[in-house]
Amino acid sequence: MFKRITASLAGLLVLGLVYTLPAWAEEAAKAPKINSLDTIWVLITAYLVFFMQPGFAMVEAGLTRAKNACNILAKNLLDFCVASILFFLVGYGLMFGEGNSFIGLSGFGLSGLKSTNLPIWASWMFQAVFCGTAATIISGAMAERTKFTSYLVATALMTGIVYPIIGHWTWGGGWLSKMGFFDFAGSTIVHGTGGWAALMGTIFLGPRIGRYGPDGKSKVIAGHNISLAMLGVFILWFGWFGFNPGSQLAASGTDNANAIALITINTNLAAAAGAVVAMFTVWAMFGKPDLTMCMNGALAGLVAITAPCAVVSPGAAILIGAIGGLIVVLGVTLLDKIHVDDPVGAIPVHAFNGMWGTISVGIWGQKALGLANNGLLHGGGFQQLGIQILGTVSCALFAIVCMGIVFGLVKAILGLRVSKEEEIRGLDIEEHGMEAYADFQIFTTR
Amino acid sequence: MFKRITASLAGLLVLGLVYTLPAWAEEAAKAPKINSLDTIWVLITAYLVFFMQPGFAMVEAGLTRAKNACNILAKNLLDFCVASILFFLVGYGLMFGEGNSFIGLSGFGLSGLKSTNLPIWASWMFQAVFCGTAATIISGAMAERTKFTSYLVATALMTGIVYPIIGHWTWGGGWLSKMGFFDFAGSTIVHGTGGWAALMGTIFLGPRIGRYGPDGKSKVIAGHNISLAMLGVFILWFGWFGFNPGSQLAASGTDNANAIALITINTNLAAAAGAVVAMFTVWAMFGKPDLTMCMNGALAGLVAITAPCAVVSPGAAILIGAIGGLIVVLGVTLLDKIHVDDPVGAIPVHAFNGMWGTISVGIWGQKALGLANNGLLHGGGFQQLGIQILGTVSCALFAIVCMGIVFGLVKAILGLRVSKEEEIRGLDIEEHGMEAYADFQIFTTR
Amino acid sequence: MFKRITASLAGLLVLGLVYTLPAWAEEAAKAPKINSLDTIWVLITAYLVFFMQPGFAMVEAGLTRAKNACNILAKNLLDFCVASILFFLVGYGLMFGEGNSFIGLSGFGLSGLKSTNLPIWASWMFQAVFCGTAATIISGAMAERTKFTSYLVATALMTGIVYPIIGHWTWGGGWLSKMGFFDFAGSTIVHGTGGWAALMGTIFLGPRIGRYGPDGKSKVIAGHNISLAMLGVFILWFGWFGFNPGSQLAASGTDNANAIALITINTNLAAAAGAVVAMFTVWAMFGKPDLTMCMNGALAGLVAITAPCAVVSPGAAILIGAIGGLIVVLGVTLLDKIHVDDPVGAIPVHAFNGMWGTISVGIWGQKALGLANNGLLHGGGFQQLGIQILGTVSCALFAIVCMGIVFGLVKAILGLRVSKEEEIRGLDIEEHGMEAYADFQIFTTR
Amino acid sequence: MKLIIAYVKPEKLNDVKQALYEAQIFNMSVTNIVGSGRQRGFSETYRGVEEEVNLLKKVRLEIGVNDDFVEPAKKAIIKGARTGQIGDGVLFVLPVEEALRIRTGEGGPPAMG
Amino acid sequence: MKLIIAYVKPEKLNDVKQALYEAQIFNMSVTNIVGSGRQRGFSETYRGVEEEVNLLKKVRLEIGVNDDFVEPAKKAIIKGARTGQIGDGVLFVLPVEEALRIRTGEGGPPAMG
Amino acid sequence: MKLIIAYVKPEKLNDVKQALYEAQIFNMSVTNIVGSGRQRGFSETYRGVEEEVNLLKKVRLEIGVNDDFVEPAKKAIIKGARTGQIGDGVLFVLPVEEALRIRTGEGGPPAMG
Ligand SMILES: Nc1ncnc2c1ncn2[C@@H]1O[C@H](COP(=O)(O)OP(=O)(O)O)[C@@H](O)[C@H]1O
Ligand SMILES: Nc1ncnc2c1ncn2[C@@H]1O[C@H](COP(=O)(O)OP(=O)(O)O)[C@@H](O)[C@H]1O
Ligand SMILES: Nc1ncnc2c1ncn2[C@@H]1O[C@H](COP(=O)(O)OP(=O)(O)O)[C@@H](O)[C@H]1O
Repeated sequence: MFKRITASLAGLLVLGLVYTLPAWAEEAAKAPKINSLDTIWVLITAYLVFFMQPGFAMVEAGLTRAKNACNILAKNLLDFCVASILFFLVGYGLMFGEGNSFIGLSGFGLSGLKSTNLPIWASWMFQAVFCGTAATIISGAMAERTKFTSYLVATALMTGIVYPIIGHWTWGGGWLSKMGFFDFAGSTIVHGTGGWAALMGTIFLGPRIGRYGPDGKSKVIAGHNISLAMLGVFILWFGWFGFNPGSQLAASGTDNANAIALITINTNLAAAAGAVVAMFTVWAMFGKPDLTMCMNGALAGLVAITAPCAVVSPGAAILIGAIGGLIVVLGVTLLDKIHVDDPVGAIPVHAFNGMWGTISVGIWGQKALGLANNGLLHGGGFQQLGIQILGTVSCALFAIVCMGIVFGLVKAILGLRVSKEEEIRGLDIEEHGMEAYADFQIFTTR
Repeated sequence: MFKRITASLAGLLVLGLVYTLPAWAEEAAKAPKINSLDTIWVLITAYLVFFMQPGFAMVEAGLTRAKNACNILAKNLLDFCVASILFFLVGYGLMFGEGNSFIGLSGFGLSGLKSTNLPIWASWMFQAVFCGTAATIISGAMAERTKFTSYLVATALMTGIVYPIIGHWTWGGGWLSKMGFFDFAGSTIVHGTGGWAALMGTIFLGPRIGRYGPDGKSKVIAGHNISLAMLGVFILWFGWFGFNPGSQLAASGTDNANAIALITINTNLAAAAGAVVAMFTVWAMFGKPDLTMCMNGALAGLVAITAPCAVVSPGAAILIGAIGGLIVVLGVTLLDKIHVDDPVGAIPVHAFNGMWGTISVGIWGQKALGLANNGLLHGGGFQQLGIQILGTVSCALFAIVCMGIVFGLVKAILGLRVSKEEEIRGLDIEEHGMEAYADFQIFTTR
Repeated sequence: MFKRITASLAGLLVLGLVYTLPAWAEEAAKAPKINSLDTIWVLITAYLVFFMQPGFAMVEAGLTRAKNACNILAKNLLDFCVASILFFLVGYGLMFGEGNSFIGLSGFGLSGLKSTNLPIWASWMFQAVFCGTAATIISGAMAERTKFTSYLVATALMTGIVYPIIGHWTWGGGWLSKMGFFDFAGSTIVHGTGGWAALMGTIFLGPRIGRYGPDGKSKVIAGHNISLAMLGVFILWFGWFGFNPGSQLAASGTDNANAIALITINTNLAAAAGAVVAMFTVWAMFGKPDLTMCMNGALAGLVAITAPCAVVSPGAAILIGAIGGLIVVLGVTLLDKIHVDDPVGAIPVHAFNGMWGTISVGIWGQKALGLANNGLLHGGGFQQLGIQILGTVSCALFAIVCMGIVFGLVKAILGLRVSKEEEIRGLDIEEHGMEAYADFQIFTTR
Repeated sequence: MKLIIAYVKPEKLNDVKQALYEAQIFNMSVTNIVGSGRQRGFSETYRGVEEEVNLLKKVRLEIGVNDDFVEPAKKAIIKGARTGQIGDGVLFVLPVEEALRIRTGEGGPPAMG
Repeated sequence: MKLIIAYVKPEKLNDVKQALYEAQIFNMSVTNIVGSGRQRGFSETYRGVEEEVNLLKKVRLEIGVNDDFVEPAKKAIIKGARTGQIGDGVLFVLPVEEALRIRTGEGGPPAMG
Repeated sequence: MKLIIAYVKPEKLNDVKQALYEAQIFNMSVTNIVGSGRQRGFSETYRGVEEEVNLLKKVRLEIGVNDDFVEPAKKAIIKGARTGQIGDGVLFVLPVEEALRIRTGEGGPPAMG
């Protein structure tokens, strides 16, 4: 297995070298209207988005069992590493290179790409961490039962091909952007893609052993470290201040300054509203304020506001986030009913709320803030709303179909799921030959 | 319970919408002298201050028992969420709106507020995370025995009303600012308010079961996760680089650049000195370098330097932090003697050192650095010192009285403390129906 | 013990005051060409570098045993605090003060130092966190058996004297800089110094009890919290975006913008490549993808790219990182063979890869990117390569000799290692009188 | 009055509990243990060092029963715990001289109602 | 020589220890266990799924005593552990054929001094 | 058939295991416990409050052996566990009325092969 991969990797590195020397050459030469202020803004926010990786890692590890902690952590580390390298060699070109309105076909290894108000390297970095985010979403929903190698192969295909294509449609000047589809920071493009991919993966995998009794009744499989999960959620929230405001891709001038400030406040209020509403919803439905649902609520609010954050008022942001908090709780319960076993709630958070957020642009979006048409509640009628629905649905379908094929192939060739024995003993020992908490006495009765 | 709250919440959301559409309208229109560099500086530092939330959460969870971890984490998440929304709807207006020298009375939902060198949204965000900090301080001191709903109600009142009023006196152009009271980043306004509120809460609650033996001898109730607590302290220190330097509210131009650099070095040196002195103090007093005291020492240094950081020399910063480290160790011991049970040391860190830091302005403050008068050691005599004492004492008294009323009412109406059985079994199971460490074998003999 | 230290500390504080008042005076007066954009860039990146402290703390704590967690955390906190204060009073002067080409001899307490494009305070802060990093590297390699006081004394000497001297040679305008030695962000100066010091410390200490059987066969002493360690690695990676791009010490203008963007992408790609290659290497050598080795691989890539990040292409960065990932795995295995017990892999990561990264400048470095001469593969022949080897070797030797003396003296005077009983029971109880995980049932059979 | 001690695979605990309930045995105490027996362990490699782990995680049940419940209890445990694979564990029956319910102070058989 | 095994509520451990000390019994071993008895458990809801937890955290004491210490030991345990509420637990007395102090090798009663 | 219960210092577990293996005894169960005995504890100070910790971490071994293995087992445990310092622990031998291997259902001596 790893032999083959190692081989291809070697090739890849050489390519890396070949590709980028010219690329650099061009760059250093001319880069006219580069704006330093914009550059540091985009770089710093890119760092914040990178920091979302440990956020996801802690949430996913914390909400699953101790016997699988190393495995989920390894997936979160390696998928980002693989994504970084592939997105450099291939992905960025497919997403932003010259091409048709479906896909980009140049700029592999960044060769031949021009700088804008940002050095090409800065643009790449910002996009790369977004790609990494999309990849990482999947691991949570597929946690505790997925083969390590199969997971890596699937994420490689997703980050190298599927995500860049979807991205090209809107951010790469593809057909959706031509239609006026608006997804500011990627409710659909990043979170939707990741979320729908997660759904397919979970379906192909089936639920964890013991998650549903013979009678079909769901059983609790509690997370092993809620403190870590809480930390992860806060880290994600923090990182989102890079994710959304950074997507303005500029900071200089009054308009940009106003924009990033508005985006910041909207992001924060939506997250807060999401958590609060999720808390009251779960409290009303199940009698107690389940902390993990509050966490999901905050994330739901963040995902929902990702698309509209630049074109809605703070009041609308509160509403969008609040509805997101409601959606996530209902979503978790729904998936549970239909026996889709998503240990961390990745699908309700990223897929459902990604869609909701994208649609909400068509409801509260404002022309005065730069949207093509006013949203429904601002008298713009159904036009923008229609475009938003069309856009988010087509992206979702594309992700579902492509990732269905990917997971289908991987399942057929490598197998997706570990053996019953491995799953019972835990993936850490079987797949990595180690334990996450060697000094602690752990219950392995679940 | 939650029914009523849900109802009011619904209302609140609608309001949110009403308020802010006009607010935005105005904004987008004119925003003359907005400075982009200042804006990204304030936004980025605001993000760092937000990140102090997980810092507090990890410190408070780590220094309390495993059986109450979910509860303290939930409090840290939700109080920030509630604070964000209330501070948007009400608090900011009370603090910075037009009004008298005691309270602001306009600008609710930010409507009608003008931008300065910063977009109004950016100013709000920076102030909002400060408000969240003040709120979160309380939870630590009241940990392991406070009812979840009662806690939320109390923080709502504090962040919605009490904190904004105190803030208005100095930062909102109120009577203290007119007197020349100087509290650069909020030793008194933020940390003092939080700390004194924590004191009142703790007194109204009484100590945890088993904290003091029948003979009155104190017993150890050790924190369950010192690694998390340590992480939290580092996160707080990191966040403080937003808290203090960000409070300059500008970065452009030589003077601002010099100021934020001086503030940064002072903040770092005070924290370092605080930790070192606390270590030697506890070492001398109790024979071993207790790590949790070193942590408190670093935080003490940070709180102490928060008021004077812009107007003292680095050497003075070292002294101020060092004395802070001494104060915190003595403070912890003192509170223990009088049976005020503060599991994490929030009161010595935030209340005592908030006061000390504010007073130290009158000792080492320098006119040349922008203070109204020189401090005592710089030949300015007792004038500034007197103002500082007056200011910090009045704020403390106001906080004590108001929060005394708040906690008194909450206690009378909802009850502040969980039942003996709940406290013994742990708040996680009783209040949230879950455990933080499901896979780990936990001692519940304490 | 602490009595003496307290005394000296008191003195130090007073000095602090004396020193810096004049220092400040000068400053506030004139600071002509200070650039605000550069200043906030350097300050923000300095904050990120500071944040590497918890990164190291979590990695080191996570990869060692629960019974020593408080101790390693305390070392990570206090060494930074001590380093901050000493680097302010003494270190910065030795490193950047006027002097000869071997050592600086003025500017103690920053008195008399001039501002550049940055306020002197900002320059100090950025250098101080680098110094702290060098200090913290040691604690990991010496973990689980080193006396707390002895460790503090050793780091004090290192950060106060040894590191500043090595730093002066290159960054302080000393003899290596005159020779054209290039170490952009400190593969040799920071990581090498820390790594070689760690090697000496580990040799003077000897391996942990039970690490090698009577037959000389190595035994597993697994880390107690892989989740924390993983978090730490992500934090370090995040902090490295301050470490490398920040070392440009400027951001304004097209060239600086291009540079920091290129540095960012190189840093990210090298880390990713390091992790991937380390994974495949350990997988091939030992049959399973050991997560702790992947972590070391990412760090290895980061350390390796630290010297060349500004003068190589992204393709080269991938190769440099990849080779780093290979080196670290082989390094860990080698040290294990020769019974140098480095619990966290600090020596392979920082010493070996620090050297590798510095040398790689002479291989892939490009004149067009600002290097004195082209590297080997760019037709520059062996000149730069030779200088790089000379530079990194001399720094290594100096560090080895000095720290050899330091550890020798400390061992002779204070003793370096705790007693057999303390080591078996754990340093937390013996040295700090506390446990890190009071509520958890811990195995102490190892 | 007897005390039955059984060591079973952790993942079989629920089945054993179920089987015991069906046999009208509701009182038991469960402990986390590690044990070695016929079943050989597995090998971990950590940072390049290989090690044979031969103490495996098991669960220990302790059930105090009146003499007439001994047989049903044994049957139930075997029913719940047996997989037929190595590592299923063993059970011991020990004599108990006296049993006492702390709350009531009542002793002897009824104690185990 | 007897071995007394007692299961008590975790929060009562200190009282039991105290009572035993007063009865001049200083040697004991304590284990964390989970147990089910008359006391019904509590229900957790996690992410919308409800579950009845019927194995409650208890503490298990093991005390090896000479025959003349059995009664005082029992009394002490009851004194320390009884709350009168369901869940107080039970105790068993088992016969011990031989006892040995590892350090000295001395056996029989004195072993438990 | 006997059940040997031994409490030893955690760090001696490996030596005891080794000694038992040499005595051809491969089956055992190990539990984490805390215990008090002759050995006095240590004092922790946490945030200025001092406390005497008198329950020390120990390891509990449970070994079911046929009568002819009792002596070798005792010897092995003492060999592995004795340091001569206070805290070495004690061992008890209890009678076992019946033993059963769950996988095979076979009982009596062979069960413990
Ligand atoms: N003689 C014994 N004394 C104490 N515990 C034992 C004994 N034999 C087995 N055990 C416990 O039972 C567990 C399973 O035993 P094992 O021999 O692996 O099962 P099997 O008999 O099905 O092969 C062991 O891990 C150990 O905990
Ligand atoms: N027959 C038994 N065998 C083993 N353990 C028992 C038995 N009966 C009770 N226990 C232990 O005692 C604990 C308390 O028992 P319970 O019946 O709830 O107390 P009470 O008798 O006061 O109602 C149980 O959780 C279990 O750990
Ligand atoms: N009578 C007893 N009953 C139960 N456990 C005991 C008894 N005596 C000793 N132990 C266990 O043995 C451990 C060591 O006992 P201790 O008296 O300290 O050793 P030593 O006899 O060598 O002084 C204790 O911590 C306790 O766990």
